[in-house]
Amino acid sequence: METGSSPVSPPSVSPSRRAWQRFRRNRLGYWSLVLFCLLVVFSLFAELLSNDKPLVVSYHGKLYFPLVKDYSEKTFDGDFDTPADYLDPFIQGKLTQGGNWAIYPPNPYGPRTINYFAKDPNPSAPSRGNLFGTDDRGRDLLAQLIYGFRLSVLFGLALTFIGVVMGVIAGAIQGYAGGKTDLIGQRFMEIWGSMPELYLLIIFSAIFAPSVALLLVLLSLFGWMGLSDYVRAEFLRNRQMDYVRAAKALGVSNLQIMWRHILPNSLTPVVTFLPFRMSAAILALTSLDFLGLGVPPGTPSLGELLSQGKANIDAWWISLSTFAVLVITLLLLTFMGDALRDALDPRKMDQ
Amino acid sequence: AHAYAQFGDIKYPAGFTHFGYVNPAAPKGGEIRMVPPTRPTNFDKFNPFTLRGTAPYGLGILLIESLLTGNSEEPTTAYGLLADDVTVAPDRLSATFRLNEKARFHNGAPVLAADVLHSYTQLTSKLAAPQYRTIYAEVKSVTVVSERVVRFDFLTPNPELPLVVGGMPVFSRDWGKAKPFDKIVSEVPIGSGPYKIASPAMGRDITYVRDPAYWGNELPSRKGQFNFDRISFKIYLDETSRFEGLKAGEFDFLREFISRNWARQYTGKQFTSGELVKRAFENRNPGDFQGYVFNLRKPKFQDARVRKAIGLAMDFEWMNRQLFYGLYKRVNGYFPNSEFHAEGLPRPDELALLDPLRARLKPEVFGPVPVSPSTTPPGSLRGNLRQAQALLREAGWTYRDGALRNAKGEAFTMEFLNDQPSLVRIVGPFQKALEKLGITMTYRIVDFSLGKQKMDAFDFEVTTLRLPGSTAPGGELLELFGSKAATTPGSSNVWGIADPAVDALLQKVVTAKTRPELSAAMRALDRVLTNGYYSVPQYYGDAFLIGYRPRPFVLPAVIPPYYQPDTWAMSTWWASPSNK
Amino acid sequence: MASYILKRLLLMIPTLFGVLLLTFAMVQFVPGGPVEQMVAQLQGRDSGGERAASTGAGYRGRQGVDAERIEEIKALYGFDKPVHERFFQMLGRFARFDLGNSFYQHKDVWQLVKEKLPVSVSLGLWTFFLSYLIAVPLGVAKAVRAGSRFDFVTTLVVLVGYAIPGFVLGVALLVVFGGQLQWFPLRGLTSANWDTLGWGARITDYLWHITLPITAMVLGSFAVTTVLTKNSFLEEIRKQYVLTARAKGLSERQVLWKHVFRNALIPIITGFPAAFIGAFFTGSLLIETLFSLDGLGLLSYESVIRRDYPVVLGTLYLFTLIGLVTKLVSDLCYVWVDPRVKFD
Amino acid sequence: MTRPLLDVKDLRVSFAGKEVVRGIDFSIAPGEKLALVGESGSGKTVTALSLLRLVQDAAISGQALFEVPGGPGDLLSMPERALLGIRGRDIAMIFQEPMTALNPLFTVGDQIAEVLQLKEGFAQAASAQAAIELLASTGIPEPERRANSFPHQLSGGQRQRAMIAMALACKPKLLLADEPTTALDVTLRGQILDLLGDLQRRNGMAVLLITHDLNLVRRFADRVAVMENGHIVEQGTVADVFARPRHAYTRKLIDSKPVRDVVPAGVAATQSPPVMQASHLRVAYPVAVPGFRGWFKSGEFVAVKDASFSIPPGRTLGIVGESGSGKSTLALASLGLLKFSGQLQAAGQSWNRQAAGDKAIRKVVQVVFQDPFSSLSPRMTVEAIVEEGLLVHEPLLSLAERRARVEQSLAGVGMGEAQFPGLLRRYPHEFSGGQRQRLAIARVLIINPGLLVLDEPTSALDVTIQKQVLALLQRLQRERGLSYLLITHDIDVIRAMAHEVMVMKDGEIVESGSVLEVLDAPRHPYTQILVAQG
Ligand SMILES: Nc1ncnc2c1ncn2[C@@H]1O[C@H](COP(=O)(O)OP(=O)(O)OP(=O)(O)O)[C@@H](O)[C@H]1O
Ligand SMILES: Nc1ncnc2c1ncn2[C@@H]1O[C@H](COP(=O)(O)OP(=O)(O)OP(=O)(O)O)[C@@H](O)[C@H]1O
Ligand SMILES: [Mg+2]
Ligand SMILES: [Mg+2]
Repeated sequence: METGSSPVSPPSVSPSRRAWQRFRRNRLGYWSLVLFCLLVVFSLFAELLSNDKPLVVSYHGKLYFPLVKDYSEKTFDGDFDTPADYLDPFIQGKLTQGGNWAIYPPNPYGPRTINYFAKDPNPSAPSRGNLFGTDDRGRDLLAQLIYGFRLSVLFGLALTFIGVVMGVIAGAIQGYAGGKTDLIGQRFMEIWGSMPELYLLIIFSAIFAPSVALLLVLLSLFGWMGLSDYVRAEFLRNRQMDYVRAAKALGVSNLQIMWRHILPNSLTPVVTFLPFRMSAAILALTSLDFLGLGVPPGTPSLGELLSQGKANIDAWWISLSTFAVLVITLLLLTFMGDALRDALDPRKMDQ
Repeated sequence: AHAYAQFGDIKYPAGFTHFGYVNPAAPKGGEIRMVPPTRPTNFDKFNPFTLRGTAPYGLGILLIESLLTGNSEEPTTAYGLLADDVTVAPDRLSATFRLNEKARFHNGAPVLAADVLHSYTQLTSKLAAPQYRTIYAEVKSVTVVSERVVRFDFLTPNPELPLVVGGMPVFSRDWGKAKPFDKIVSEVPIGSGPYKIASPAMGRDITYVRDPAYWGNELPSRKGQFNFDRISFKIYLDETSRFEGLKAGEFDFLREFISRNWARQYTGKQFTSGELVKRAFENRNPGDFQGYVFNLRKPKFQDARVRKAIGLAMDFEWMNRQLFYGLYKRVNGYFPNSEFHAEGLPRPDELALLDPLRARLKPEVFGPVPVSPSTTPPGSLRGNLRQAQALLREAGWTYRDGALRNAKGEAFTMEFLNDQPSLVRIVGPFQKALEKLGITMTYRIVDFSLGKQKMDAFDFEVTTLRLPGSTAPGGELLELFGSKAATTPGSSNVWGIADPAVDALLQKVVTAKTRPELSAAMRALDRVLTNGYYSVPQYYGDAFLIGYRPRPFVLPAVIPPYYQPDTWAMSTWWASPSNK
Repeated sequence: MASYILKRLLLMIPTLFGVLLLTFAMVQFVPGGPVEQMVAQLQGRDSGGERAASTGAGYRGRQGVDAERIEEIKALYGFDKPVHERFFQMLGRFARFDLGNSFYQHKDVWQLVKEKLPVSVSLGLWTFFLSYLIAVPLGVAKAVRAGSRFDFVTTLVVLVGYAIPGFVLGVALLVVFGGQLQWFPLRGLTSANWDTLGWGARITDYLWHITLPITAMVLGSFAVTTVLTKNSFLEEIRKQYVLTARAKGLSERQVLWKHVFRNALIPIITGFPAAFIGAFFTGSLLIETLFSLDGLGLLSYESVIRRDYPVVLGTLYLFTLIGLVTKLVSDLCYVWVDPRVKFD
Repeated sequence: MTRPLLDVKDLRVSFAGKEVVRGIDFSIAPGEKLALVGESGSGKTVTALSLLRLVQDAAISGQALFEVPGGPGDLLSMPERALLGIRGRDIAMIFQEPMTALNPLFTVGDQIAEVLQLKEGFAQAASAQAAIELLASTGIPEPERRANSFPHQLSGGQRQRAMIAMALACKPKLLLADEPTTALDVTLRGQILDLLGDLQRRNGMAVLLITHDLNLVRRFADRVAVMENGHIVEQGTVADVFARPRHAYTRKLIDSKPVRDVVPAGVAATQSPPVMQASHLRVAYPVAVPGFRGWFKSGEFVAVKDASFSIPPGRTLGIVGESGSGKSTLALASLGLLKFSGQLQAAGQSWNRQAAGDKAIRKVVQVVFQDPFSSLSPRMTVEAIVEEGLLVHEPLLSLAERRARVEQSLAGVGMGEAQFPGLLRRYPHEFSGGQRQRLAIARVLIINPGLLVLDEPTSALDVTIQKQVLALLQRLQRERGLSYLLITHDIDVIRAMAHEVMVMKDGEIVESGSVLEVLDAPRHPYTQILVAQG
């Protein structure tokens, strides 16, 4: 079984490669990642899938691409200079007259499109026209889900990323330094954490018009604290380990010790909380809506659909489909988290 | 006299036995369980007259009485209750009330002039809620003439004042003994009304029990009313659970405010089996005005053509069909569903008021009053928008570079300010139609307090306003439309209407001596306001949507014209003895 | 140790001061104070809504509120005094543990908190116990069987529970079990006739009332603890000392619950006192509203929204104080659980 | 002949398809003492662990018949439940690395008492008392206090003895002792062997002794099996094997003895300033005072009292001493990793806050810890661990240069890609005890320090590797003038390496001087015993 002459220098990417291999070995996690990425990519191209503007229009022999460029209604012999509404029966009539044609995306509704010409009052149940039904203001639910998923997930990713980075940094510094730093840092967090968030939001909403970016900033101000407590605890414990001493004796700088030695061994809470932070961020996006502090009204988001679901409990299609999207997102994230944990654990044998 | 009417029109003559819309022979007994129509919270005091704290619902109706009482047929007439005689001085500067000898407080003491004076002094003291001082601002003094006679002197000869003081709550001097008024908290008011409180513990739900020894059982203005032995109010903090409570049989009577719920939720087993009844009760209550209101202080809204064009973009018919299940009516004018609503060409009595102002008025005012645009075929939103586009062009706004712009190149945007997220679904289609005109409308939801602050400073562009309809409009209109209020921060004249013609008509309204006079002035006012296009009128509901449990109850045969459904139910319904 | 505790206790004073100062200062910038609230209430102005329906008004009263009245209201709330004076007055009161009186209710803050406790304690403690009692063993079982079908299915279940927002679940429960089937009551903590019941009946009545709200709350609370437990166990389970414990002949269960448990759950164990104390003061605005429970969630939300500053600041002071003490306790627990940890 | 207590047939263990134990057979009779010796990494530990089915992530095959009431049962295939009964009671194990093998959150007393409660049904108090007695029998001073200590508060040797006490608690029929005495000095080693011998005689306990200390094998074992690369290459009675070793590896093993090949203690050294100088060094650990008083003050345990020494460049100072006498403490303090009082200068600077973070001093003074496993970051690969020093001290190296240095350094301690395919990408837990120790040495040698503090650097190495490592150290000293502070229990190593020697006992330096002075004419009674037994 001698492996005598193996290459002297194995490729240098190997540790991360090995981690990636361990990640891939967790089938569930791997496929979750693939699926999640697919979903995100799809939602990034949501305009092609679900939009009230046709992809291509041929009108009187000329080709138009409404998705890329706004054409005035007058282009199609309408009345107004403003961009045409391609779902308006009036315009649709023009577009189907004679040799004219238009190719619509698979789901011909955009995020804000009100199905103005629907037959049933809103919210209306799934039907041929609206596969998932409409919400209580007459927007197509499928379009809402697609765009809501996009906004919520991107927002969630951003918020989670900021929260994790800040939480880890704060927790790591306090836990590693201990002593005075910890004592003062903790007191600071106590003061910071007891700040009435709601008032802060109200003050901000008085000064600025609400926007997703503003909300991101505001929620980031507080979102890191829970995690940082856990990270701090891990660091407090791990900084006493012999390998930290060994690294210190080697002359490794404190930053490097925290980054290379302690952090990889303190990631359990981070990995655990990742998916939950994501979904919490998704919900937070609209938990403030009822105060007028959430996203600008009309922005499609999963949280908003949930609150619609509550208000329209008989319109089961709203809560059910939103809920399904949430569960799937959460499941994918959790399985990815599992795989990530496996990947980070070298003791997990690579079979 | 046995009654007083602001405009002298008294329906029931002296010696009448009962009001026409009650059943004088209604049997007493049974129970009705309701939910308070006000904001549902705990109550933490029994004194409804102070600023701080929350008193339980129903005290004012069931426990405490006033000198006179109105009825559900005549909005500006009041009949004797605690007083059996009311005399207004010919100069209208005072009103004298003689108290009924039988009137007794719950502690058995007779109701005396001193109690009336006491009530007045307490209510207008600094310890009571400040609104009472506003209400009684025109009362100069109250004098005890004799043991049972009390006189109110007024500062102005306002014919409304006897009604105002006649409606003043009267409570016993013994209530709370000598405590400062705002320290009377947990003592149940000693009133003279038909009900007492079942158990005087603070909390959430409250139950009133009928006082069998009530002094006024045979009083004409009370006959056949307040028939239930027990009336209770239950508090649900959430609307869903409240509705489920109705279905689960926890209470008997629920008024629905939201059309969608009415259409979608009031269905199912209980409603088909007749265990519950869903009924829209008609009434003649004046409709509420509700509309988008422009801030005229902003230059872009100063052109009436622009305002009219924006109004053309609202598709009420669509909203009513798609969102309201056809339950609402379009608001036309400012006083819908009432005698104050102007229609067609001005009538002579209106013309008489308008003519002197002709110089200051647009000629259209003398034509037919504009009706809100409609999209019912042959009308269409597209057609309306075409008109709007033309109007805007006339006013100098054209579509360029992706927006509607004026000569200076400024884009037309408007921000809709509101504190209710629920309006999003209503604003949506409006927004969309405006977009077609090139106008960007943004929706800014703010916290209630922030919204209030902005409104007080008139720092907004467009908002929604609701003016509850009134059967007896008066001074409050000055605050709404008067030019003085337009510049007073915090006033109700949020739109900033400052028009001398309006001011002149308002003056006619507040000084009207007879009801026809009032009505003419109001219609003329409506005409002028409507022609000003100060707002985009929305919608109102003209029926009370009620879900109730029919089994134990009998409804009186006649439904009065003006009423509030819950008060009407608890005062005139009765429990059928055979069917308990 | 004592000196550390003493240090921490002394540090609570500046911390509390900081907390109060920050909030108090912020309150000064919040638009719309209680005066505006009250004035709005007096004006009865309404910004409209979908609730279109006629509501005929009384004779009068919709007229403006004049400046004099506003001054009176200001004086009533003490807003006629300068800011710093109000702040130091407040600190003085807090030093004596006088938490102040509500602006809107005829109660002092102590009384308000006391009144809301039964609801909060009911919701909090039951949720706390149920979620820990189920989540921790489940997490351990999942760790032992990591990657198995059991692991997968339980993850699914737990996450579904987590993903249903409590209020949506609450509404569903309310409609199905409260309205339709009428198995459970719709509101409150106890029946109206609770006082007249015997002890056994009281307990049944209480449990009957809290079943729905607690179900709505607890279902979402498993996920985090379960996954945290599982992951921490997986982290520890491969360490050397676990081998030693096995070599000693301990059964798998003993190995897990005695040796691994303590190591793995240091975050959970140390967080326990704080979570436990926290359970007494749990507020859940949406659940409380839905089931018409009168708890701290509603109180704090309402006080913030209605700008009931004495309640806001009073409860803040009280809860911060409690929070600081439990934080200290949990830090001490940490040292106690893990002797290697030093804070200095 | 009686039936063997344990009969192992064709035992094979493989990790991820790589076989590390390749079909071995041996048997142990009741009361017999079998020594398993062999090269570091030859599979001894894995063999022992697999008997109790405690190897993680490994595939085990073969048979291990163990005599239980009712006939022999196969340890490798019996149900888990049955095995539970055997573990701890019938077969006990002493783990090679006592630091990581003890649960850090329980006091050692509790951990010992636990077995007693579990297997013997002792009550709480009784088991606690018994635990203290067991600790005492292993020669731990102040056993009551130690029983209440957590593992991290004990010295290496004390932990090892705690492990032993735990294993012996239930008087097992078979003891698997994996390097049970590596951290113990000669006197204690004798005491432990006596203890084992005593149990063997009285209870008929059989012992599988894994060690690389041939002296120990000679003195203690009946039979010996020699392992190399996963095979048992030779088996027989001790006398036989030692007298007539047949296999080449066995011969090499027996012949290996550390050779002294160092610069003689000449005059040149004293001229240049010492690389480390300590005077009146005192190190104390805070310990909890029991009871209520503990709230207000914490007690002190003085581990090093008034130590003074100096190390000139290119010289080796050896420290020998009783287990728990403060050697490791002294080492940590001299690296500025513990608080101390007194004077201590390293590379011309005294340790203080600033110096602790000073890379320049760190480059000069380096350390190899006594417990290599816990001193290696579990989530770093060998490459990351070994190259870390370079990243810190020579950040300008290119990737390839760094890789070359890493490989060179590992080769120096006898670890190369040839024996360990994918060596650089492995993690610490994938090595044997001796291999880890070599990793720890390679990691510090790579930065070319001036002074190396070595805390039992060869305790887990078999003689052949030990020889290689010592030769490397000697060569470095000759060529680069390295100084060593060498802590060891092995007098042979001291003889081979040290110029000066210090003897420690109970935190005090009881004797010091040149190697020849101290070892050939010991004055202190403790030193005399040490030298006599060594
Ligand atoms: N978890 C593991 N994964 C992969 N290889 C391993 C693992 N554990 C041990 N090995 C390899 O198995 C071989 C045998 O290891 P073992 O621990 O039995 O050696 P040993 O004889 O006890 O050596 P030492 O005397 O150094 O302790 C070694 O080469 C080691 O690298
Ligand atoms: N963290 C600590 N807290 C309290 N006492 C400690 C601590 N660490 C070590 N000790 C004690 O200090 C003494 C010296 O320990 P040290 O580790 O220096 O011994 P040593 O000489 O290296 O022994 P060995 O040869 O067994 O490794 C021992 O008695 C030990 O119990
Ligand atoms: Mg080994
Ligand atoms: Mg040591």
